[in-house]
Amino acid sequence: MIDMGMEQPETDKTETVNANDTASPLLHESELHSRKERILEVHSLSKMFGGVTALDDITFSVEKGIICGLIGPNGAGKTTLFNMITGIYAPDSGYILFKGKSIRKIPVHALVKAGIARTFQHVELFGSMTLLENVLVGMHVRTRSGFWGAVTRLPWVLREERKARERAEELINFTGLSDYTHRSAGDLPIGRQKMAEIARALASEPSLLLLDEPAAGLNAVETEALGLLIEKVKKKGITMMLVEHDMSLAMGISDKVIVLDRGRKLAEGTPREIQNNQDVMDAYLGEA
Amino acid sequence: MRKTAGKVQDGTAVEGGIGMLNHMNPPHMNPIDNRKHRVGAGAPGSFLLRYMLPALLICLMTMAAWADETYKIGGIFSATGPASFLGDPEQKSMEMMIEQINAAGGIDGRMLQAVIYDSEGDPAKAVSAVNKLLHKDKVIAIIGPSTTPTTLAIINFVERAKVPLISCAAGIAITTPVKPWVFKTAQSDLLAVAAVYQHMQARGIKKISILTVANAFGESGRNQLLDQAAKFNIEVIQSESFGPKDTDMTAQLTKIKSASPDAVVCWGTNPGPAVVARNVKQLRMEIPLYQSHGVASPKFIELAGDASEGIILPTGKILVTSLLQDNDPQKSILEKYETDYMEKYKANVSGFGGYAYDAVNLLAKALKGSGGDREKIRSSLESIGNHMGVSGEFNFSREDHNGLSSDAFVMVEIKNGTWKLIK
Amino acid sequence: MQEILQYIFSGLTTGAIYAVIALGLSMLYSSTELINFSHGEFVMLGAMGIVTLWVHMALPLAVAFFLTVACVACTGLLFERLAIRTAGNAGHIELVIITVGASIFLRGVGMVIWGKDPFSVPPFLGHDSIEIAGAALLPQSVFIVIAALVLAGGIHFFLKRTLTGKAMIACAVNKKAAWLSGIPSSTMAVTAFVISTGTGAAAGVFIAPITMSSYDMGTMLGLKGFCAAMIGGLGSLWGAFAGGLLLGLLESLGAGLLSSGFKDAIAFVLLLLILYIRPGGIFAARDAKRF
Amino acid sequence: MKDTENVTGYSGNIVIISNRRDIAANAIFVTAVLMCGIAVQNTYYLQIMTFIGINTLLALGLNMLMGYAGQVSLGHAAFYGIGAYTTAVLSGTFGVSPWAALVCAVAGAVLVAFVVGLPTLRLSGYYLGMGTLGFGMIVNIIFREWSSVTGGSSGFVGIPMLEAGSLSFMDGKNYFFLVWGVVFGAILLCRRILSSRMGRALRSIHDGEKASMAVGVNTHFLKLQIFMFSAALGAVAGFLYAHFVMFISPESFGFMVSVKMVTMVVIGGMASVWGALLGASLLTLLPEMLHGFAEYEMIVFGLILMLVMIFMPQGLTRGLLDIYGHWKKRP
Repeated sequence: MIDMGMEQPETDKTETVNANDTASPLLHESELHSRKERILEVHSLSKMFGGVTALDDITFSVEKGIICGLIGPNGAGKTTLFNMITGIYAPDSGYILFKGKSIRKIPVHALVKAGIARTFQHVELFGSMTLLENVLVGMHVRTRSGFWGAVTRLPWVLREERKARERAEELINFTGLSDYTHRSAGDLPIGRQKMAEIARALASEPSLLLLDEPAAGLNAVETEALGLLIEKVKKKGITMMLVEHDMSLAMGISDKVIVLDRGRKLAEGTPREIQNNQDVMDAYLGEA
Repeated sequence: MRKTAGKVQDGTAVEGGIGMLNHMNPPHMNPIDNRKHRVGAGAPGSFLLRYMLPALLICLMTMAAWADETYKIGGIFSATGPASFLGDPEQKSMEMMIEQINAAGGIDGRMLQAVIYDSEGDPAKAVSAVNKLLHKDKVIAIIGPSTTPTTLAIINFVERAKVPLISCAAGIAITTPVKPWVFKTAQSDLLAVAAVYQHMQARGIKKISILTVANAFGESGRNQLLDQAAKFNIEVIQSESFGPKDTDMTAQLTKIKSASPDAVVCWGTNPGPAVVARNVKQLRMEIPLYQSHGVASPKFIELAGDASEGIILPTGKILVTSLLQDNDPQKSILEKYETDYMEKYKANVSGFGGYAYDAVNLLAKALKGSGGDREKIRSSLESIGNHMGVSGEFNFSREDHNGLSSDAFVMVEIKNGTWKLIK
Repeated sequence: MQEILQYIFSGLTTGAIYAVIALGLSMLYSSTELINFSHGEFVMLGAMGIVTLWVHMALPLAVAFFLTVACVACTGLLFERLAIRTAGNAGHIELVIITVGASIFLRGVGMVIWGKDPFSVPPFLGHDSIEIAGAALLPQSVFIVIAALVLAGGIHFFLKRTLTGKAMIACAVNKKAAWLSGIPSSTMAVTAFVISTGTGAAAGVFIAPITMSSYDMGTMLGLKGFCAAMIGGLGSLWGAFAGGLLLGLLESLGAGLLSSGFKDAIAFVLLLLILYIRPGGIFAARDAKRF
Repeated sequence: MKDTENVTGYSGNIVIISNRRDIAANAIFVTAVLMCGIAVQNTYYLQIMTFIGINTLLALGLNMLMGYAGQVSLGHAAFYGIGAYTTAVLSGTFGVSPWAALVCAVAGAVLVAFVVGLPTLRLSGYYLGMGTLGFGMIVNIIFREWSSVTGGSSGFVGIPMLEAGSLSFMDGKNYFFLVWGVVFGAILLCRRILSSRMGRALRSIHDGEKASMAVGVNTHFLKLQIFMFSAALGAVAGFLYAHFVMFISPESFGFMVSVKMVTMVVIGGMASVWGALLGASLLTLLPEMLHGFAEYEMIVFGLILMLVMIFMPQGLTRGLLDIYGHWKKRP
């Protein structure tokens, strides 16, 4: 399987190519010195469901501070890949390193604590809770009061709670949802729900944020707002991976793009490279 | 003439039955309670009020039906539930006796009034019933409950309230040690087991296996069987049990069969023992099968059918009244009870109803001249002697609040679908 | 050795009954995702029906059998129409509580109609047991096991070979898709109820001769059937069947070889272990996530 | 809707007590209990209310597990029984002070909940129901068969009355206050948990377990914790029951009691602390109010249960609020 990986020499190439300053004006010194530092490395990852190969020998890495787009036709294995990076599925073979450490056998919640957060393709907010509470739950791994804390309400618990709320409100402001703070999350319009999910994910103070089709179901105005938000998040130094079907969004904000097709990695490179890649065009046109 | 009034039936529902839902509790609505609900609902209780008020009124009306001149006597029976075979005839017997006593002019010119609740064989329900009797109905004495656990559950409450209780349950723990206010009319399992063992001894049976139902009745029987075995030179080589709702006991009986005892004793109440009888026949076990007085009713023969042939069991004399010799001192009482009961309810009498029959009679005796004073009732109950009842001859004393001796039981065998007295 | 055989015989007899009860539950679950906690009461109605029609009214056995099953199935139909359907979009646990209420209701009705006393039903096929290698076997037991197999086979055939059956499975797999392809899911639900309660009634008829029937016999049987269905894996027909037999065998062998007082506990411990090892039951068909 | 904020609760930025509505509810509750305690002289009514209190405790615990963590338990009566039997054996047989026995009872129930919950809570849906049901059955069989310690089917006699210094709880009124004091404490406790970090995580499991896991909640551990908490409440209820009746037997803690507990929670309204109180009251009072129906009681009871669920599937709390809302809207 490692041999198979060698068939795709672009991997190494793109890393260097990527160093070219892309259209994004946001890459500055802070990114420059950490550019080489890989926050996520995926090696020869494979996964089968029943007899179907969902992912086949995927290898790539994501550098700290960038936005990495993940595109591909339906059924390409993008969400499966997300599920494996977040620890929901274990790989059949291959491995994933997060900040240089293997994530194998680490439970989902511990990975969140380590710094991987995600949003869902179909919104999975806690519908009966308010937006504020949703964000507070997102902060779960960064707070620590438990049963006894709840029961005794010692000063430190109250302090923690107060801080958490302040921080949650900040995040809600940051995502531009302050009008909805005390509304129950299930009542939010769909566009806002997508943003709310990002706010909740940010609450866990991730260093890697996985966004699964954040623009799905959004209108053009909302999509634009979303793009701005993602850039704002990037400014905070958070690395992001983005599954997206909206090509203008994906290409517009990604620093690097990985193309998956039927479980295999088709290409990897800057958005411009990808747009000119023959394999990718074939895959998309072929699909269409 | 005043008629008996106020027969109130409490919750229905059953054992395993999802009667559960009534399980641990009680009561009528009361106004203050109602208010608490409104808080609970978080909304003004217009709905509650609308529906609860009628209930409240009904409740008040029942309370108003209280008259000063009557003696109020409480009854708690397992009229429904797994022990309804006990509670049902007991309740009927009590109602019948109270009616008779009132028809004969009451006691010291005062009528009796029965207030009867159903315990469903559930200790928690019995507790709520006894509190209702003690504090709401303010009875001067209580008859029942039907089973040992329900009786044990309420003993503390009657002792505290100082109200005489005449239990219809068999458990020894009820009157041993003696509690001042607690009496019972049912023959103890102790006596039934002794009767069985005497019979076995006469037949030369040495090794037995026992098969008991997994409830209070079976457990008490098992303890007695194990405790008394040595005294009669009998060895219990196996002790098995079955669930009250089990459908098949062949597994236990196969195990017993392979140990080849001289006899099997099954201790339970319908329908389990009838299944055991059938399974014994099915497995072709050629050894005597003894059953307990828990199945001493014609229903057992009906259920077990052919398989009941040759089964031996202890029973109060009521089952074999017609077979008794004319000079038997109990015979006339038994006949009267039998005919009265048959006439009123068109059903066969059982020994169980007799417990309540005796209890009412004993209480009536003690009530005479007491003027309703509970302590007087208690002490005169304690001094009753040579009282001939359905279950035997009662001789209460300070040390004995059951007052029966082993001649309360006779052994019978089932022959040709009917009872045969074993001399 | 002959004891073991005897334990197996009695285990299989009881197990076959549990299997038929589990079958009804599992069948209903697979098309409506509902566990009917009043299923045991339908078993009771079946047993009581045969008592009335065959023992008391002396109808021919076959007539009594079909009449009983038909009447109980009608009750099931009414139950679905009046209670489950009316509840509409209630959640699963609410529906379960409705079935709990129904079980109390039906038990109450049973008590009013048939009284508190138990009844006995003579065996369908002779009283005398056959002896096989020293172990006694009642013809009734053979009858029960065969009848259970036939019933399971029949339902299997119905689901897999007939159009209605296939439609039912389609409904179970995806209600919306089935609706889009023109399958009336409400008709399917009511069919499932009718078959399920009818099966329950049949179980009641089979069991009546080997034990005593009373208005409160159903709860325990329903519970055992529920366990059996879970062991086999909810929604799996043969799983439920195997689960029933397994439960019967465990109880019988547990009572015979270990302790009769703890026989239920032994059975339950083993069942729990099975659940821990295979969380979806032995024949896990589809996951039973919803409650 | 201006009301939304209040209805969904927990919204203000003050942590201590969530909002005014809660304080008001608590105040009304306390006043009502006090007034009942002072005004009601009849031991019978006091006793009924005491039973309601005990059942409320049971429902509260199970409601935390079912309503908020979304985990159904069909064997919860086991913890009720463990609490009752532990205190009975320790104080009745070994003469330990009941208060020390209470600590042991709660610790015992929590320990059992931990051991049982560890594997069982990995199951879900009906399988979880089945797993807990099996556990409940096994515990009940142990109560019945371990007769040298528990007194077997005949029950356990000789549980002492509670005393605190010179204060005896023999008096029905004292016991009433004790039980309702505990209930109030439990309500406050549940409220505190629900408005805390733990409670939010708990409610998030109910809304979506997958998402809850994905935002970093250790769902299994949290379910286990709340299982242990509800076991502890069950044990306290068992303790109060045992010392009140002073007699216990296995059938008071059987499968049907577990089902009754579930029914109380669902009828009252899941995920609502006041729902637990309402459900417990209804299921305690209803059989009592129905005794006039004699042998038809079971039928009526079953019918009421079905009708409530059919027409108020959200439970009485929600259902009554809705009715009130409709009624208020009418001119």
